[in-house]
Amino acid sequence: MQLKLDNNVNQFANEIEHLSGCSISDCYQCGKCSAGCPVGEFVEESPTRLMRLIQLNQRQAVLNSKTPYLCATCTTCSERCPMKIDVAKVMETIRILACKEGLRPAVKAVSNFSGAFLDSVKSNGRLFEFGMTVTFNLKNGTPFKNATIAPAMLLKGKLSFLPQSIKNKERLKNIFANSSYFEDREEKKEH
Amino acid sequence: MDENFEPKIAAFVCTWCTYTGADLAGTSRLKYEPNVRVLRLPCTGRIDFSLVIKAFENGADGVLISGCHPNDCHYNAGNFHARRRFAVFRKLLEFTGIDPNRVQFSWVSAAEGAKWRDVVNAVTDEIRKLGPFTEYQKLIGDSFPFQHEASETEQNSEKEQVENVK
Amino acid sequence: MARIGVFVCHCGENIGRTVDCAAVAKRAALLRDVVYAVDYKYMCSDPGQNMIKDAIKEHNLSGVVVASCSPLMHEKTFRRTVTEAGMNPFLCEIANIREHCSWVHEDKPVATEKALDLIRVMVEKVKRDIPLDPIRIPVTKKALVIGGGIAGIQAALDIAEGGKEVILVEKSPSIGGHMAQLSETFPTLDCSQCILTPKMVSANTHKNIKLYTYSEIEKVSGYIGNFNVTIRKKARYIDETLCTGCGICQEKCPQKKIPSEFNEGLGMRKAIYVPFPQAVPNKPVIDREHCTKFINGKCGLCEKICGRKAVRFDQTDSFVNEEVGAIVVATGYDLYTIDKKTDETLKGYGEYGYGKYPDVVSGLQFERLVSASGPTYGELKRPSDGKVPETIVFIQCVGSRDEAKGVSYCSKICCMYTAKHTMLYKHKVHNGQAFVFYMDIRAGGKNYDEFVRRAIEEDGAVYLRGRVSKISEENGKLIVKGADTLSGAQVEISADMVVLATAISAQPDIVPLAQKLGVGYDQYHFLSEAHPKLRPVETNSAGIFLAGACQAPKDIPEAVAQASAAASKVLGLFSSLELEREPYVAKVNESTCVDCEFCLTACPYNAIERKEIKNRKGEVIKVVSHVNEGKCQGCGTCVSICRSKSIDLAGFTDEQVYSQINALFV
Amino acid sequence: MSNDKISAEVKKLAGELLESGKVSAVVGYAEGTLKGRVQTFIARKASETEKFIFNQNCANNLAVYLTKSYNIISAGKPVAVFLKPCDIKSVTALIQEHQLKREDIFIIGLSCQGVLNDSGPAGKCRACSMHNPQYYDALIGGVVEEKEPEVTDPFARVKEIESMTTSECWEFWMKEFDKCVRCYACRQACPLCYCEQCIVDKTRPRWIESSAHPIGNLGWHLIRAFHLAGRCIGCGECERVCHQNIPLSLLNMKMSKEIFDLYGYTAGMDEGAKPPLTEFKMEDNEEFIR
Amino acid sequence: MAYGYYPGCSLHSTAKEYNISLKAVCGKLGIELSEVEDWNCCGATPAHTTKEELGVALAYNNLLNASRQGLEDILAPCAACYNRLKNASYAVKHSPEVNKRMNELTGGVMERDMKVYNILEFFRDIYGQDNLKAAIEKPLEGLNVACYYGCLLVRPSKVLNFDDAEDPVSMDDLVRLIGGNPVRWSCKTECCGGSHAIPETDIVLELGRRIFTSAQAGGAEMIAVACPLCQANLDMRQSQINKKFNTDFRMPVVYVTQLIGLALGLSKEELGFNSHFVSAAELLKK
Repeated sequence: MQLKLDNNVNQFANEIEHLSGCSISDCYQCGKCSAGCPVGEFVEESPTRLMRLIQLNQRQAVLNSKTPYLCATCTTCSERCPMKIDVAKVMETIRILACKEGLRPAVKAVSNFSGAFLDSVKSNGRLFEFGMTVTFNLKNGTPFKNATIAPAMLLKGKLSFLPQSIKNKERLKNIFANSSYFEDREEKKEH
Repeated sequence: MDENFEPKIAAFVCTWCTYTGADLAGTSRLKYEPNVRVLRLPCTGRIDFSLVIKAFENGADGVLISGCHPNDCHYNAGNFHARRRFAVFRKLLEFTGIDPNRVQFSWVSAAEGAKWRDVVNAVTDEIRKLGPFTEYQKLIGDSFPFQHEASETEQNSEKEQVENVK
Repeated sequence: MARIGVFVCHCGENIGRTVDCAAVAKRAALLRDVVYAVDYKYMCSDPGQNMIKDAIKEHNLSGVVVASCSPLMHEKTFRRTVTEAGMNPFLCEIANIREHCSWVHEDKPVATEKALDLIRVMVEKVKRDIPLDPIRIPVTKKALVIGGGIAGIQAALDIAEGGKEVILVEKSPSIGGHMAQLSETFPTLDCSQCILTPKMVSANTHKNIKLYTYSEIEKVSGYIGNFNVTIRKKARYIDETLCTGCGICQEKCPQKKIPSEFNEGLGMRKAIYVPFPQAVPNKPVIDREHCTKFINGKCGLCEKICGRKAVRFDQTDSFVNEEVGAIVVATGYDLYTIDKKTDETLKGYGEYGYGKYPDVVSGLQFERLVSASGPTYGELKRPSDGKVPETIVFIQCVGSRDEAKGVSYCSKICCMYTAKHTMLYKHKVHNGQAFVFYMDIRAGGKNYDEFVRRAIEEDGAVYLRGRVSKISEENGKLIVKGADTLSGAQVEISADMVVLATAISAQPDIVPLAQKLGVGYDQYHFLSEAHPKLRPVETNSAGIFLAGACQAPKDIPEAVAQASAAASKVLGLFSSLELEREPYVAKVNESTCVDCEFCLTACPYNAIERKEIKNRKGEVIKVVSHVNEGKCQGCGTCVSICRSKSIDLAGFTDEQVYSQINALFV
Repeated sequence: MSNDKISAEVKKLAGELLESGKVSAVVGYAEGTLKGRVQTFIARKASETEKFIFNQNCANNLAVYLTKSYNIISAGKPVAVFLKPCDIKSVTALIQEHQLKREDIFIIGLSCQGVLNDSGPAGKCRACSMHNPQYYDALIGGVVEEKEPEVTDPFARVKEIESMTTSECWEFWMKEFDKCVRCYACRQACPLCYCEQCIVDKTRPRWIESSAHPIGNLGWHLIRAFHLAGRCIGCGECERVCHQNIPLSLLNMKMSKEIFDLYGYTAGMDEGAKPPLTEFKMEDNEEFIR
Repeated sequence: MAYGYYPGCSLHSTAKEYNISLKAVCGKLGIELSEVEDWNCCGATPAHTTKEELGVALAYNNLLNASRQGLEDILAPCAACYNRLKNASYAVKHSPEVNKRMNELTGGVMERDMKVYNILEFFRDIYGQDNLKAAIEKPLEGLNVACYYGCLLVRPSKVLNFDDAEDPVSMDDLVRLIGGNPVRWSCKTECCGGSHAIPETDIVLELGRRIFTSAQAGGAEMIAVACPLCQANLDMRQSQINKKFNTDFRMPVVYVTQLIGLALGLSKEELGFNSHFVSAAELLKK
């Protein structure tokens, strides 16, 4: 592997800093985020490595990495980072950025799940789990995933066939239609 | 208000803490607003309230007084005296219709280069918002016979010799 | 008529980059009374200084303004320069166009204007400068050393060897400091106590050293050459003159469950105790908080058993005054608090479980566990069950370089002592395995990197580059979850013991002492040197010097070197009969002073006295204030307090400050 | 007690003091040249004491004559002086500031029901709650009953100004200061303006423009008010003697109010107290400091 | 006074026994709950990982509804909902820009600073431990419980800040109070992978295995939770874990409110104990 670097080396880091409000240059690669990451053994690029790739302007590699999708958003990394970097926020930022740019998600299942979840909330205001699971399975091309669990859940009365719906759907519509990918951040670092 | 107004700010600072802190800001290459002119005095205890009046008489839009944090004074107590003096003086200013925010006070230690930058920027910003101190400057008027020794002499014809070495 | 010369320095590119120095000089030349102005690449260089000297003579200058770096940097240099040309040094002033201008602004025209403003202000000041003579003050040739660790002991011995008297004050019952707690020292692995104990003994027996242990500095007044120090001798509840140090009291004391400070809580001590066998002086103290006699009046066994009748339950703190000419501060360091129960500002590491898991220990605790004089007599046994740890993990940078939970600086000595720990471990547990989690190995120093390599190559320590995220306990093992960033993998080690290389922090009670001394300190409470490079052992308070880790984290050789440097500074100071001091003192105008005595009340130094003016018949015709030049430090508080402006401060006179204000904005 | 009766007592006591040689001079009030006005009179012989009077027109604070520049006090013998309760506070302040020794004066205390100015009872008297002298060597007029002051808040006028906006304050004061002709009567009448050379008369450097220019007027009144901060005892002489009717005591009262609020100090009550602006406490207010 | 109640989607479906037991406990203790009117989904993980503003807005909308209803304190028993609501309240409080955007998106300004409580905080700080203690009728008699907090209750500590993020104790205290024996174990705040329960099953099974292993090593007989995601994940997936790793975990995963209910003398039926996949019935017979 060879990295080609030029004077724009800080460009992507600046972009992520701006979008996330986290200071990328603060990262000194201690590895504490990776050490405590619950999905550490399942990902190719550890969070530490991903931070380094951002520092070295590897935009494509970062946006196509599976790590941000497999991130369990447990925020252990952010909690323990000695430099107070909100690493989980950086992961989230990468995912949103990839989505905003219309890139093919690196882990389809995770983004399909999010999509199914939000579709359900968007139409009813509340999550309709049964419907959401069906949608997800169809989207994902895995129609029988979790099929063993669903009947048991129905039996326990934990799944309903009918969605609950809220009244004020207008406001909800507005929220979904007009929410931006990112908050409007001034050039400030979180300290 | 004039959009391009740049306030003139006089700063009276002590040598040991704030002046040294300002030096540190320089050594650390921190950037800040260029509006402040620093006068170095040994201690905030030396800063007579009438220096503030004098600064306004000379066209300052704001004044900053800065010294050592409590208990850090090189002279043990000069800053405590200054603290009382200016606590009362700003009440007098306010009473006579001078916005007390035109006279700012801060503790900046020798280690606080970044705080000096922040204080200068914040004070400049605040005075900029207050606008030029036209009320005071109107009092001076054109007729006032100040001996501006320094200003009137920029064109001094009686120079014996002007040299520049490249 | 004043004849002022202005000398504008480019400081290489430092000023020249943002200030158009040539233009500034050209315009400065137009200022009234300026008869000569010039710019030059390096004013502080020999040719630059010669330029000033030549101009003084050639143009018959009456005053000089050097526009350059901060006066705190080169004022002395340029004042010496003008002196060499026959000018009074106090007729030279500095306009700070570097730290206050070129380095903090980016816009060249703006910075250039500001530089000119700063020069104009100083020209106005220098025109009103009057020749001053330095004040001469006598020197008391006796030094005070605060802190009896290795740095304090070294400084005291060096000064004493130089033939001058020393007062050595130590707050704990024995001198020796942290070094006495160490097992072996890097990079030679020689026994710490073997090299320290002889020095402790010499400090105690040297004819020029007076030792005050279990004592603290109560009050400091005065100034260089003439400090007056009050020392609080805390009650030991022992008459030291009678006690022979036989130790019978300590043996018999029934209170034995008190965690020993010397053993970092890993061993126990009595309520009457000598902190460690080699303590100097070898005299016990009674720990009032834990002594049964003090708690409920019962017991008193030590008093009964003492053959010399040296126990004094009624002893109280006493005070002694000492006059000294110089002070060396050698108060040392403390360890960053990792136990989450304490200090809020240094929030501990819950994820490492220190205080929860007994086998997670600090570096200093590890020193005690492997020390021959330690609680296990040098056998490495883990605290929880006394088992010999077969797998041991060392974690570096605990608290250091950690802005979230610790301090942002590098503690400097941990890389080396951790390497030492792995070696000591391997030498004691031959079949054991040591792992080290590190971020960088900082081993700059003579034979230092070789030492670390030896730990890896010969003693088989495995170094993993990464921090540890969490330590947990499972089935009697400590599960250490870390990362190895070099392989990009997570690492899990099932260990028997974990040693945390905790950060060095300043002494928790240093701030009040620094304030008593008038010495500055940084945001972490390390004491500030006068100049980071050129005056590393002096402080901004004349006559007060620094030695050892009170200034910054230091290892033993560095602390000793600085101690000797401080001692040589003290001896240098003591080598002259009198001292010269800057003549910035207040002076009273007796003809207008009306004796309201506000200045007397306000003066922080009690330097103002009443003075009676008498006529020829000896009748008092007037009382006025009078400044004692020896005591006056030149703060100018009296000047501001005086309503009739009958008191003024040389070097910063009302006239000077007023003319400066007049010149601020034109 | 009637005015005549009190005046008679005044004359009698002054005569006795001089006659017995107990004092070298008596400073008191005498009839002025205009009706309803009084003037200061200094008697050095018993024969001169017939001129002394005391009535509600005797507003002036005679403590000012005890300051060094008047040179009335000479070593050896005390000088007697007539002082109303509020004037005695000036004496306390002068002793506190080492301008006077208690043994050098003989205080003839006057119990006081308030004095008049041109438009009736003086403002300070309407808020006065001290009608009997704090201490004295002799008392004239007996002890009078203390009564609730007519004006309960002495700072009511100050608060009025405080409630105005910054620019209203500025306008108010600029209009007042504009009237000032720099006659320095305020300074002359003030017992605590005892400097041998006033700051306004200093020329190296010139601290304040001394002509009646607006900039100098503002400077002078700011400096005057601040120099009296924590010292002014509120006799109001500055304002009474100002023929331009500038409400000068408002400035002094504002300072007194702030000093009391910040440091709990009232001037002229304790000769042993440290003046508030010459000392400090660690815990002093510093809300205004960044 | 009634406390605001935000059940969230799970408590109406997969975590219905959490809802049932909480209501039963409150009924017994006389705590009045007033459900936030017309509440919507908090957005959970999918919202904030898709659009930053959506994550805040969905949660904010609920706070807005609650504030209009005159509520001040809101109890959010679901850890995920608690986390999102608290995060939204923090975001608008600390950033004027975010506040402005939220007002635009929802068309409303929050009238007051809403306080959001999780169930542990609620019993510790609002209802009060002493009051709870006084109401106990049948203490749990030394039941060994692993108190499992997971992620969303304690992190990020900067925002939530109700208990120590590395070694929380509030649930342990609560369990001890009702007579249980909270065991010392290491996985109190480890992640169960809840948000990946559906899309990334393999990850979730491994994370679950670690938690059960640790709880077992600590001597726990059951795991107590305050999060529907954790409960569902650990309870439902337990058989899959056993199958995949050839283990034999039989560890009931119950809501802390169910345990409180037992101590208050309520019956298992009233507390919804019948809806667990790994039944606690055997264990509770003792």
